[in-house]
Amino acid sequence: MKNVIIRESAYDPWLLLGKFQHARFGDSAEYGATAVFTGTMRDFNEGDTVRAMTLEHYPGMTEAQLQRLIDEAKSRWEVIDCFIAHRVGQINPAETIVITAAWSAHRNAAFEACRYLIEELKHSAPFWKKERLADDSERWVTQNTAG
Amino acid sequence: MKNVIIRESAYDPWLLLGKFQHARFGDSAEYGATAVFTGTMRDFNEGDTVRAMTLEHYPGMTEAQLQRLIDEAKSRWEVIDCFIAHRVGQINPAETIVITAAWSAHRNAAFEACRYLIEELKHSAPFWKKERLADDSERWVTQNTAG
Amino acid sequence: MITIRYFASLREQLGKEQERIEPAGAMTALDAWKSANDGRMPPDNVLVAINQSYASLDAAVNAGDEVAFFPPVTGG
Amino acid sequence: MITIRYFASLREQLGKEQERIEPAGAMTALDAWKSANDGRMPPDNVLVAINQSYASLDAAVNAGDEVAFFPPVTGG
Repeated sequence: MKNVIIRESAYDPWLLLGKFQHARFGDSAEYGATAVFTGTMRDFNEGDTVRAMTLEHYPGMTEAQLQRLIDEAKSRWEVIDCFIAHRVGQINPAETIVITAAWSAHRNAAFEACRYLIEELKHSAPFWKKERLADDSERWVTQNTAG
Repeated sequence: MKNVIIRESAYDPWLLLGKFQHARFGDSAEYGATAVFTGTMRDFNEGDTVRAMTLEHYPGMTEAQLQRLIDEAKSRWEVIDCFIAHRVGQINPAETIVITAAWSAHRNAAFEACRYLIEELKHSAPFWKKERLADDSERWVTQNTAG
Repeated sequence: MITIRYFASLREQLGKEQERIEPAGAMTALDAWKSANDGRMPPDNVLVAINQSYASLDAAVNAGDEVAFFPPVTGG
Repeated sequence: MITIRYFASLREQLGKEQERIEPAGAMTALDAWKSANDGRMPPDNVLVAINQSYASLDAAVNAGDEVAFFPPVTGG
């Protein structure tokens, strides 16, 4: 199973994580710590109700850039493997947008790598959000929140 | 579904997380960030092969102490809810020992709370590990690793 | 009566899991330990809980309380 | 030929998604933009990728390259 998944349809983040972990590690007991972040679409942003969202990306560069982040995380911390999944296309509130996950022997490396992946993804992965508001008007999100 | 679960049998951490999240939030879009840590039993510790482990706990105090940690996390960070699951009894390598999770509007609070829960759990929750080694001898784990 | 409980390696070393003692006037957790263990001192790193909340060795214990002694915790 | 791609709000503002230009001698990404956009400057916050890796506006582009221009990213 690939370390980077770009999905056009809704997914259950926990099923996807379980599937990756099982495919990657089976019954291996080499990792002791797993850190996971999931980002979920809220129905509220900058004071407005958001009905839906369209996520545009740069196919090809997206996958390459996310793989670069995983390679960098592995070089910085003692992580065994990482996983990133990201939605694109039409997204509704309460649907999962992003997963970042890291498996390591020890928890500090797992936490650091997981956090690094989501922070760097928000900073450098070529995704763009367009929100549809209550009155059906649309607007591009112009910057990500600091955290 | 309870925020604190003590389990005597093996569980799939991702199924349990999905179950809790569904029961707690349904299709609500109030949270935007979820941070999760899982700790898995390794087959190696302090230079020795570990065949199995017995996890003893203090029934009643365990649940109370974990609930205190959740209450404290909620008072320190803007988290909507938290979840902790912990195995007790006989455990085999590659089985999940612990889950800590936090749901928040924003990612920093989720990460901080999730990390706080696992660090404090290791520091203060009344669990004790006894390892069974390759030659079937047993030994109590005397201290937790720093991270 | 005061209920005293021991856990993990401490339970194994002492060879007992639970016992009851009569409170003797104003008692601390340390007094309860000593009363139940022939006047000996507990291990240096012992942890104490009174009624399932952490407490210190010099905290007061009263009739009906559950006092627990255990080694450093190693969960997670 | 050099392929130029535009994404997100920049794509909408320019009303174009992709075009091709002939390389004119030694060109930078900025030269490619100006050549495709009547000599105008790109927005201050524009991001540039050459062959799907981030690059600066003064990085060289050559025949066969794919140059992309886009606004600050907002994924995650």
